[in-house]
Amino acid sequence: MQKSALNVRKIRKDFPILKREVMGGKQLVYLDNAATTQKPLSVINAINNYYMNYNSNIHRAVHQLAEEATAAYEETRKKIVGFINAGSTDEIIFTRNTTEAINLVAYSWGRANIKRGDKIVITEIEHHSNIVPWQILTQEKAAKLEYVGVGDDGYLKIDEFAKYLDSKKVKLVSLSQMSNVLGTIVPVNEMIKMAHEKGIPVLIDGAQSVPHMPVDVQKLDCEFLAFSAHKMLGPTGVGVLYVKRDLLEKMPPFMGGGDMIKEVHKYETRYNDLPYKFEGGTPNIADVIGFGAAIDYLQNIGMDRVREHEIDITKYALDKISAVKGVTIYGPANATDRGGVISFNIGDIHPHDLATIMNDHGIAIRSGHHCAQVLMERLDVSATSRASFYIYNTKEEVDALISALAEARRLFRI
Amino acid sequence: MQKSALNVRKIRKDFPILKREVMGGKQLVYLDNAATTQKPLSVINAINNYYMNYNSNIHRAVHQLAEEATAAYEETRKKIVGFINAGSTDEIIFTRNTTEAINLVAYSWGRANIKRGDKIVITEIEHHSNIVPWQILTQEKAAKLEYVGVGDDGYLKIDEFAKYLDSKKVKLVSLSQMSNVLGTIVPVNEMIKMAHEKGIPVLIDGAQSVPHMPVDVQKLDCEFLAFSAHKMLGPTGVGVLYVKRDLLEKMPPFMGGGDMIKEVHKYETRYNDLPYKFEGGTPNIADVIGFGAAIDYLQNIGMDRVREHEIDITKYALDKISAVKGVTIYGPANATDRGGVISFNIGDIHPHDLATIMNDHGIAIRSGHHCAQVLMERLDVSATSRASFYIYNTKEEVDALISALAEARRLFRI
Amino acid sequence: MSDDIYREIILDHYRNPRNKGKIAGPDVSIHDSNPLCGDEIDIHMKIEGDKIKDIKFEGRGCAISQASASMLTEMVLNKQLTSVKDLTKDDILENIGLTNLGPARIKCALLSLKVLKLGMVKYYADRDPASAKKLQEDSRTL
Amino acid sequence: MSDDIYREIILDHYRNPRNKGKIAGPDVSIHDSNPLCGDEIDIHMKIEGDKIKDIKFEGRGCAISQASASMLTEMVLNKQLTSVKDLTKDDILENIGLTNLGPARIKCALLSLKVLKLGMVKYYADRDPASAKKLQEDSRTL
Ligand SMILES: Cc1ncc(COP(=O)(O)O)c(C=O)c1O
Ligand SMILES: Cc1ncc(COP(=O)(O)O)c(C=O)c1O
Repeated sequence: MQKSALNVRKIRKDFPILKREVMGGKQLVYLDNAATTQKPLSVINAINNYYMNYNSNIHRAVHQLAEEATAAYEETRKKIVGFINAGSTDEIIFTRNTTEAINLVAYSWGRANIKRGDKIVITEIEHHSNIVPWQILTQEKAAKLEYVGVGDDGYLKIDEFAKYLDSKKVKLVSLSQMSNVLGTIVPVNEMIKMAHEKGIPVLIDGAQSVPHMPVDVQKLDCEFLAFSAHKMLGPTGVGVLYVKRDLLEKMPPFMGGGDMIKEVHKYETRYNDLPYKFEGGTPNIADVIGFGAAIDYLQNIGMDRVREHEIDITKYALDKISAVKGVTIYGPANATDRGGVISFNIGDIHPHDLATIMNDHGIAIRSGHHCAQVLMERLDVSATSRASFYIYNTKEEVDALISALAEARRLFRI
Repeated sequence: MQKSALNVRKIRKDFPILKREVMGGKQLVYLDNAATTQKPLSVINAINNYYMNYNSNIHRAVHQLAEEATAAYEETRKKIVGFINAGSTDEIIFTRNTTEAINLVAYSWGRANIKRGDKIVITEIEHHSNIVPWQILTQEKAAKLEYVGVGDDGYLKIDEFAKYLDSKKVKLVSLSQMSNVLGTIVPVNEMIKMAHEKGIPVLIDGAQSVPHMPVDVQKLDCEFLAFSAHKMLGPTGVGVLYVKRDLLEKMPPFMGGGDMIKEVHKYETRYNDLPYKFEGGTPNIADVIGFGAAIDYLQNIGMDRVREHEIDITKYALDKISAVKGVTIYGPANATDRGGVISFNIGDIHPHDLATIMNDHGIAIRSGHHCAQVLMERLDVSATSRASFYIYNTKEEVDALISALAEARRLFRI
Repeated sequence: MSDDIYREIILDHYRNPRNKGKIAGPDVSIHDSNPLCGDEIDIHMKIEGDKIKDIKFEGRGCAISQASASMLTEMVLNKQLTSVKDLTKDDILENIGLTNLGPARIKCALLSLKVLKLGMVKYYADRDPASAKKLQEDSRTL
Repeated sequence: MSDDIYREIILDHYRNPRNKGKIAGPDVSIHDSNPLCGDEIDIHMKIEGDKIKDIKFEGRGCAISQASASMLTEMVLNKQLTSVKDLTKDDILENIGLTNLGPARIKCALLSLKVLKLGMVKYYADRDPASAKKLQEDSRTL
């Protein structure tokens, strides 16, 4: 069956903010989706409805509001199981964001399993959230961090990865599935297989991949997957950590407190069943429920079609931007090998200056190091400009970006 | 100037959920406020407005949405400075909840400062969130946890506290300012002075106190204060940790990732200025902004008046409940020594059964161990029923509770 | 609704539990608690030739959890493990006559079944690992 | 708005920065960066009898931060520290002629002043702790 392209016009109607005017009357063109996406009305309404009608703390009370809130909260967990094809709800832990999810692994699994002299392998394209927790852990344990390099073409050096894996000292591989700067889609399938051949567990940073393409944890067979709701139509304040159950069962708790315990005595505590053992304190109930509506929205569209739309618009944008005089584009040339993220520079215009000029035209792009300073050093730039797309972006918006780039060149006299 | 009592009728109009009917037509009587409070429209609208009009990631972009979102997010930090009279915004860290705030101290300050043989002093009335993090820390460090006892009258044994402080080994005192079970208001002012005389820093668990009475960190002079937005009209998913700046400056980071760094290189990182060093990853932007509206709402009423209203309704409820045959009430007899929290039991009716019967009448109370199992062991009960009040509760609602209690006695034939 | 729950028989089992106590030299002893409410149940069993020759429980908690435990012990005493192994949620709820509980209170009603299943997991661990595994899975759904 | 920002003089200082480079044997060297955007500035100074005898900067970043640093070095060269100490945010923004920047871009314009203040903190640390403290406070507000 032939799937039809996204009805972007119709989708845009679901996102109230897209009607917004900025800078005194300019139509908003939102191209900062890799940082955070906008939210459809169904998500905003789910949060609203919770507070208007059944706000309550969960899990521990028998009154009706608590039962309704608990059911809705747990319903999102079930939706996530379906969305990423996890084995069971026991494997889904709610965190604040991707960053907390990775830190949870570093604190809980990491401190129990990483010893002096061990190695953790990451890559040069990682976001700070997939670097700093491992720096802290390896410093504490006198272990070592290794970086797989990235080629000038934007692809990881898989041979370098293979070489690192030869060391018996490697105890963890932690990889972004999609670069938030280069857009590069990393061949994690293959890399996970390579790591597993050596018995090494793999964490996938899915902050950029899970929102933009189908991701199936059982097919991938990764041990850990982390991602953020706010980058996939959901509210701020919710992240997910998936962990394979056999690993999770052996992990010590992270945050101690209410809800993660079964019995507390003065000097000893029995921890709760999975996944609650890892969710200490009152959770972000409203936003987890809101996230459920975001998953429904994406499921309704279908992640294959999300991906197709992004390939289409990215191809168009790559063509147009690369035709601008003085432009350097970073990352793979082929749109099918990358997500909807395009980083670039023009002449000696600094990205912040470019973003300010874009903003004059109502265009929201991001500029800076994108929390990827190791990659910036590798590219030998201090910053890039970045346009990133989602289901509601149109080719007309790309055209608006292109005209504004001409205006920037005029202002900077290049 | 004589302050007028709260206009509860008017306040109730601001809380849409209070019009809700439950259990097939029963008017909701919400008496589970110590677990989480309801939210006024202004809070719900602030969240809504953010997503409808200026949702964006913060701190790192120059486009207009990002500037608006950043300003609104940081505005809440300023409001909190005013609300608890902190020294500066550098001292205010946003977390998910009280639990995460206390864990942050245990992981960051605790691991750097607690050594083998050291002692941490807490009390028998603590919530699991102020027990389990210290159990984990003291177990890891081979340090010791000491519990200040609570008398049968519901007051802490201050002489026991003084005795513990005599040991040079005590490195931290961590105290709830108000018990979520007994309601006891703890004389933290005096206890902080006692600890400071020995040079010992003090953490105050303000989860129950900050929402219900004026709290001034400079007057208290505590080193740490933790509390949760959702217990004070704010959204779920936001907590606050206040730390005195001189301590905070020396604390190592907790969560590594985006936003908490200044410069990341492959093998070393310079951390960000305060307070950002402690806020890794995309924050819960929408809910922090929503929390700002909650603080405005409370400031508008005035915390003195909140407290007065609660003394008034608690006194009324204590009188009425203690007149029910077979009732045991836990905690101080004097309403001015306690918050608006009343825990009790009736005959051999188990609290869960009682809560189920209350629910039949539309009355939401909590039952169980209230995340305070150490206190339950001390009281020699497995659970209690708990009614807890806030600004929108009325004496008529207390009366409804009392009639339902009669019905419970009938059902259980006592 | 509460009128349907707190019937005479439930209150009777709550106030006069059957088979409450310990067993000298049990073949299996097992403890679990409901994290949601703190209800606790211990089950002790004597097993002979795959038959539950004796069963006793200890516990504290609400009328539903304690009455349900009491009724469960009556239900399985002198039964073959093979017949007890497959007891379902619905079997229990029907046995105690509470089929319209909300999700939180259902946990109370099923706690003793969960503990019983975990006890059989322990018993079967070496004897019949496949059954142990299945029972472990079962117990997760309660 | 961008027309007002990216005037000839800003672009000139951006492309032809004054006082850019190192100093042999500086009395103070100091580095800081803007966490929001990664802009970096190093300032090196020779100080004689409370006077800035030489000042050079290194850095990378946007036109605003680099032009502002260039203009700042011109502004303070050969000045007494006492007169430089109290430079405010507004002094800088007026000096570079950018008084209507948004909050994020203001940070760019003020980064070099922040670094200069931190340099003076270092210089005053032993000589005049009270001034050092005040400058430290000042730098926090930039
Ligand atoms: C005294 C006390 N401390 C800590 C907490 C934990 O708060 P949270 O669940 O918001 O982390 C609570 C709330 O239940 C409490 O009452
Ligand atoms: C690849 C990648 N990893 C991790 C993160 C961190 O996500 P969050 O800020 O939601 O924790 C991001 C988002 O910026 C990202 O793009």
